[in-house]
Amino acid sequence: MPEDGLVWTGESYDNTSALGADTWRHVAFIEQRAPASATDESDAHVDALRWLMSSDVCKHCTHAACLDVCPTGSLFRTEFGTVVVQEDICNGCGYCIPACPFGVIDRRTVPDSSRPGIFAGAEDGRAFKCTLCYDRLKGGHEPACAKACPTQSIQFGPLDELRDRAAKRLEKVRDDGSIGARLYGEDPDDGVGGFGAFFLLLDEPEVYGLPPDPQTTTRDLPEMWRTAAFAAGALVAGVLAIVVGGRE
Amino acid sequence: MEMIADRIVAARSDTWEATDEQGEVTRRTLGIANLGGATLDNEENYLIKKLMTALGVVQVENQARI
Amino acid sequence: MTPPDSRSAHAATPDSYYGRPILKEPVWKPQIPFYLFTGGLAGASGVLSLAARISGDQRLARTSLYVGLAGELVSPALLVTDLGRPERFLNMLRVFKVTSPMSVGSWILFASGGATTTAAVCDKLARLPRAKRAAEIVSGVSGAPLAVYTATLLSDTAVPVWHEARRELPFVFAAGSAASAGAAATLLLPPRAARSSRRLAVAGALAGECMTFAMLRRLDFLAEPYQQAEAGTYKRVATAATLAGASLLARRGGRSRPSAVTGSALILAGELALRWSIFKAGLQSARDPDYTVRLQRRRLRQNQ
Amino acid sequence: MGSNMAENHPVGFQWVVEARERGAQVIHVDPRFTRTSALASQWVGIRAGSDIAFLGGIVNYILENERYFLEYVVNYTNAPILLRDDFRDTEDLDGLFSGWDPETETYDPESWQYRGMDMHAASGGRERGFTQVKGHATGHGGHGAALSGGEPPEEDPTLQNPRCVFQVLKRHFARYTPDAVAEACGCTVAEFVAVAETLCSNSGRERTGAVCYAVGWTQHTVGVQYIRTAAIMQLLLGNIGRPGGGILALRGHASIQGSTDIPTLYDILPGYLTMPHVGAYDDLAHYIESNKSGAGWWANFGSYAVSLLKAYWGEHATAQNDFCFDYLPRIDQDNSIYKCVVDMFDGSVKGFIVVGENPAVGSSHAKLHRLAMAKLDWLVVRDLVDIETSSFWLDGPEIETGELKTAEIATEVFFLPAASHVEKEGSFTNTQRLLQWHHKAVEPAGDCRSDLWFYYHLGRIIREKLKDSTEERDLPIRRLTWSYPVAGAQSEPSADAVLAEINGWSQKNEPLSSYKELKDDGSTTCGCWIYCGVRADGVNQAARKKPHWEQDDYTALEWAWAWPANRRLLYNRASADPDGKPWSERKRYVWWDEPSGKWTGVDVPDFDEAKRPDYVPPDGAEGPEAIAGNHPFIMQADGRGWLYVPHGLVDGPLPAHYEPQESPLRNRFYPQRSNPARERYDRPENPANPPGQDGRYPFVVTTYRLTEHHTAGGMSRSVPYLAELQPEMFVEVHPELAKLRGLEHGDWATVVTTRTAIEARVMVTERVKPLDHGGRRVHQVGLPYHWGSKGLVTGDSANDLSGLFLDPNVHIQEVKAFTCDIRPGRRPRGAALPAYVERIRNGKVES
Repeated sequence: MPEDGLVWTGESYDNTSALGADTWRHVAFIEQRAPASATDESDAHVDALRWLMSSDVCKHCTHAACLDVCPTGSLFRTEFGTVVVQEDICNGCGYCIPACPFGVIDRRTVPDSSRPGIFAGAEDGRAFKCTLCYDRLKGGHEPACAKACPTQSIQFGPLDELRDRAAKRLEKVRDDGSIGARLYGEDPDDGVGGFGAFFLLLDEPEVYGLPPDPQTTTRDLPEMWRTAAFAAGALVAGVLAIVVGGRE
Repeated sequence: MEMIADRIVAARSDTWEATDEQGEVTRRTLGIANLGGATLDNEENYLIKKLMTALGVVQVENQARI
Repeated sequence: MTPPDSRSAHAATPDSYYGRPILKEPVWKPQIPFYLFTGGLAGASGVLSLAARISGDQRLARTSLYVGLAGELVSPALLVTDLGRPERFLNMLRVFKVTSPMSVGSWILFASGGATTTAAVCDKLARLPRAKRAAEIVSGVSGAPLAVYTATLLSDTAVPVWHEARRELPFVFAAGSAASAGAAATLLLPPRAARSSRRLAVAGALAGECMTFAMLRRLDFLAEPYQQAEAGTYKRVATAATLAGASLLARRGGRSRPSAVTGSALILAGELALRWSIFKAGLQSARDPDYTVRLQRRRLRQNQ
Repeated sequence: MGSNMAENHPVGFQWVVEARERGAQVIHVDPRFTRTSALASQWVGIRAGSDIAFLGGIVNYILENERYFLEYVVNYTNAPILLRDDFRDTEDLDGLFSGWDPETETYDPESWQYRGMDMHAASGGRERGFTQVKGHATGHGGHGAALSGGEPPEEDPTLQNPRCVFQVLKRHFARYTPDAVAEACGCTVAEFVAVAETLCSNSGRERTGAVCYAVGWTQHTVGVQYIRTAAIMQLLLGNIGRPGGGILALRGHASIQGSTDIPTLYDILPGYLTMPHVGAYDDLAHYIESNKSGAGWWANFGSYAVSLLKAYWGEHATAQNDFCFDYLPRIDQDNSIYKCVVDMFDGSVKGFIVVGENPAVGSSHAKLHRLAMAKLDWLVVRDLVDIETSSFWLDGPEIETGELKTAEIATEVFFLPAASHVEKEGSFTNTQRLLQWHHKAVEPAGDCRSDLWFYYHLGRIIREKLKDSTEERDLPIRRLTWSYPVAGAQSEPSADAVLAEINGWSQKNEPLSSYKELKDDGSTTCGCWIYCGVRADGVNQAARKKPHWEQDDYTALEWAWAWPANRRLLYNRASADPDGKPWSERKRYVWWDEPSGKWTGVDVPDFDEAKRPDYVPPDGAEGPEAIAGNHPFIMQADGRGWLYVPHGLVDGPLPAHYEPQESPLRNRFYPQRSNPARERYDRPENPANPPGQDGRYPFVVTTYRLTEHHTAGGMSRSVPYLAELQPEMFVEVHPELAKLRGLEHGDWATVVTTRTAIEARVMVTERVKPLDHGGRRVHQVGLPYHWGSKGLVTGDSANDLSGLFLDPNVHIQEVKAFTCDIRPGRRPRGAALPAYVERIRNGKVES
């Protein structure tokens, strides 16, 4: 994947800023004062700083809006339960982009650059996002991010197992004083049916740039189709009423 | 490589110190220096030190100093 | 990527990540708001044409058929050029997915476009009357969905001001497209022959305004993007033009051709501006993480 | 402390995280809040350059509150040993030790010795910059002094004698009270006490604590004494030679450890053997006699030295010709790189070969390096990409300012592309002394070649050119053993063959398996005695890759190979009590097994396998036999851990807090401000910011690395994936300082010292905090140092700001604490830059 801009953001250590078509892994860095409740009373320093760090990937939602709305079937669910774009089919309609409640998927626009050694070109036009290393999974490996992470902050495995591990971890983190800790996306009953990749956060999701209550937009689609049918009916009825009914 | 070897031989010959002012043996050249090694393999460092010592080059240093 | 605008690395505000959007802004180009208009115009014209045929108003039926044809021909061109990979536009018809309004819409447009074109060709060549009749029926039947599905397409996204407008938006589009179809026919017909279409235009315009008003009212704080920045400008233009056009048509459209033409043009312009307003409001609301967060926080509170 | 392990040693830091998960307390003491602090149980922010005060405070806390591990201290350290009566401490002499000669600005360590011992320093030059010759050698692994019988003459096991080390230590550190620490370091008393208490309560029989440090400790004018203070703390707490204990130096490159073991350093030969000095030795026997120790493993110095000479000169090295000892060049001055660069600037160095290093960005006072290189006849640079060092003549900062003109630089520059570690095979030695072999994954692209290739063929060609020479000076090169098998289209020499030479051969041409087999009669060869055994049985032990989960013990002895003798933990005899029993079940590691009459455990015992714990050396014993069964520190002549260093350091037997060369504060502890023995180059090219608070350079600045870049950036600024993660040079300032100086987050600022000024984007962040020192508020500025003029992302180099002020023991520069000013806006361009720096130096620019 090419670099997507040599821009200093000033956002602490984060120069990738957000997931996108050219950034499939992003690490949020948040510098803040530790909440008073998070520091033990016997703790020597009262105005303790803390850094929140969370790596971010595509959530691979159980009910994935991007996949639902894709008109070409280019987005599909793999045998591993992940959601992947088939780039040979994608025609760049762009519908998946606003459908994603996390702002993950995007159309690739590689910036032109005269500098050598950097991939550069015109707009690619297709949609790209994190595949959870579909190629590696097919080869029997874990995703590159989980493999590379030295502190096992990124783990890969069967969801149930990970949920168990996460619950234990959460308990420990809370016992250690981070009462704001919570799991994000582990609940199969949430608005997207649970994430394929979920997170342990120490503060509200929006602090990390994540939506607090993401929902699969297509969950409301039956209702929307019904409304549309009513509206279409009303249109027909209205026209008929005026044109046919209004005959003199 | 030939050019570099020529320059080493010449610089060594120009700056050779067989003895110091008191007549004590020095057997060295201070006209050549070699820097680097911490990013190299042990085997490479071994050849550097061996070759430079045989050439009488004592100014052999690396990043451990930094 | 935007340059740093916060005052320190510490400036991760309590409710956003350095003010960065949570959602990605849609990448759709200006073709899309234009299509929202042309698709609606084409669809409603198909309905109008069929209705006129039923009522025996052959002149109106024929005019609307050709208005519809124009819309049906322009729309795919707009859509194809909007694609990131236009050469792959046929992939739209690779599958039919009811979960994807765009897929459903593509098929509707395909059916409607085909029918309208067939009907228009038969009409022009004055041949195959049965086929023409069948095509007109298909065109009329598919017209309403064509006019309305684009609202569902917008609503079926995570964009707050679109998704939350899902109950009203189809009606806004339905009424608006009726107004457009009526206005377009009125524009082309002499006042005498345009009585039905004129009434449709006025009624559609008024209904559209009412629905838009109701929509904004229910959207609460999410109405802000519709009223701010570019979307706000388009919105004001839309309301002014639509109401002025409707008023002109209602008062003098039956008597004066210039008034009819002006009034119709104003309504068409107003409807186009409304589509732009809705489109821009979506982009604006996606850009600001606050709308996403406030909406979802409210939902969480309500669900507790 | 002195390390940002999470960011600079992330792979090793996983084990710290793992330990924390299992209940370990992780403390981070550092001027900056970093990712390490974020993951630590406790962070204490202190002023850069005040670590000795902090550690000294802990030592005092341990002593005052009697928190030391008494049995360990009495038996395993030199605490009971009595010192000479003429020794005077800093307490007595206002911050100086006895033996100070203001004339030469050096110490005579005579009075620092143990009572009744004659452990004088070896002969050698005493001129400025090359103080005690022995000091240099010992800086990299001290040889003991002449001592036989294993016991010093006088000791007091009750620790009550006022002249014993323990009492001296107590008096010396008494002034490092919590209040004094807080004032000097800028932390609170509570923060300090919490750290001290955590350390104390996690040490003893059942528990151990480890200290990790990196260049945050070494890059000071008192760097060695920083580590000494930690050593005292750890010895008092009984944390050396035990599992979970120790002082761990985190090295900055793949093989910094390796490049000191097999040194590319001027003052030692492979295996920390002393480089011979001019006029110091009459012959080989004298050299050996002067450098060996009576007791301990350094007693076998002769075997190591002769085996090395045999490895170098093979059949030509015979007992008759002193094994070619005369072929070794002699040193009589500081030839370390900074001195060398000063000489280069003066024009005495003609040629310079730089391999895998980028001094034009990475060395302190990089500007002086570039000016010096412009005076060379020729320069050879080998690196993966064209770097600032090879292009200083074209686009260096001095070209911009007009201080250098491309057309006037006569230096002939050769740039040779180098193969990376994946394009060649060989071994690296890591922080843990573990030699790990890496295999070649791909052939080097294009003209890239390994450095092994370069030096082998360079030597081959030089030998070819000199083969008919009749010059006496060419004998060493003509007679050098220099035949290594080559293979492939590029005639790549075999790294394995070189490793085999390093390992050494017996007389029967069989690979040696241990340094104990080395002989001083010329019958063995060995290129580096401490690496002897790495190819035991002819097998490359460094290439073993058996994962720990396939091994019985957590020490995983079958993964790679650690020197010496595959020991993972040095001095591990200390993990058992004097009787040879584990201090506790929980901390079992190596112990005496009475039935088998051997030391055993989960590691290779670092002790004579069969030496009983109650062994007492007979009178006149020498070498390892002179070390008692209850003295674990077998490399030391007295077998003990040194709380007090009677010999080997040039700036004092005990650590004392001295301010950095450039500091806005006076010394809180002594009238003596900075390390009196620090190494300076007082010349116009190397000006210093004035000390104290005169307003011109009021802020403390510290430099550091980022995870995303590799030191001077040659390996990372050219890689788009890394460059995009840290694209621009920035400077960290606290919101308060930003307000004071009118700095805006994201805008530009100019950081200026008396040497030059650089520009950087402003990062306003609380990760650097202002500190209160007894009412004085001191602001700190943080600067990463990775950028230069080449690569995908460019920027000014922080090392242009710093000067040459060095630790006298090891010649390491002080870049972790100096002073600066910071002003809003970009720096002036071209010739206006030196003029601007000059105006600020003269106090002519309003702040």
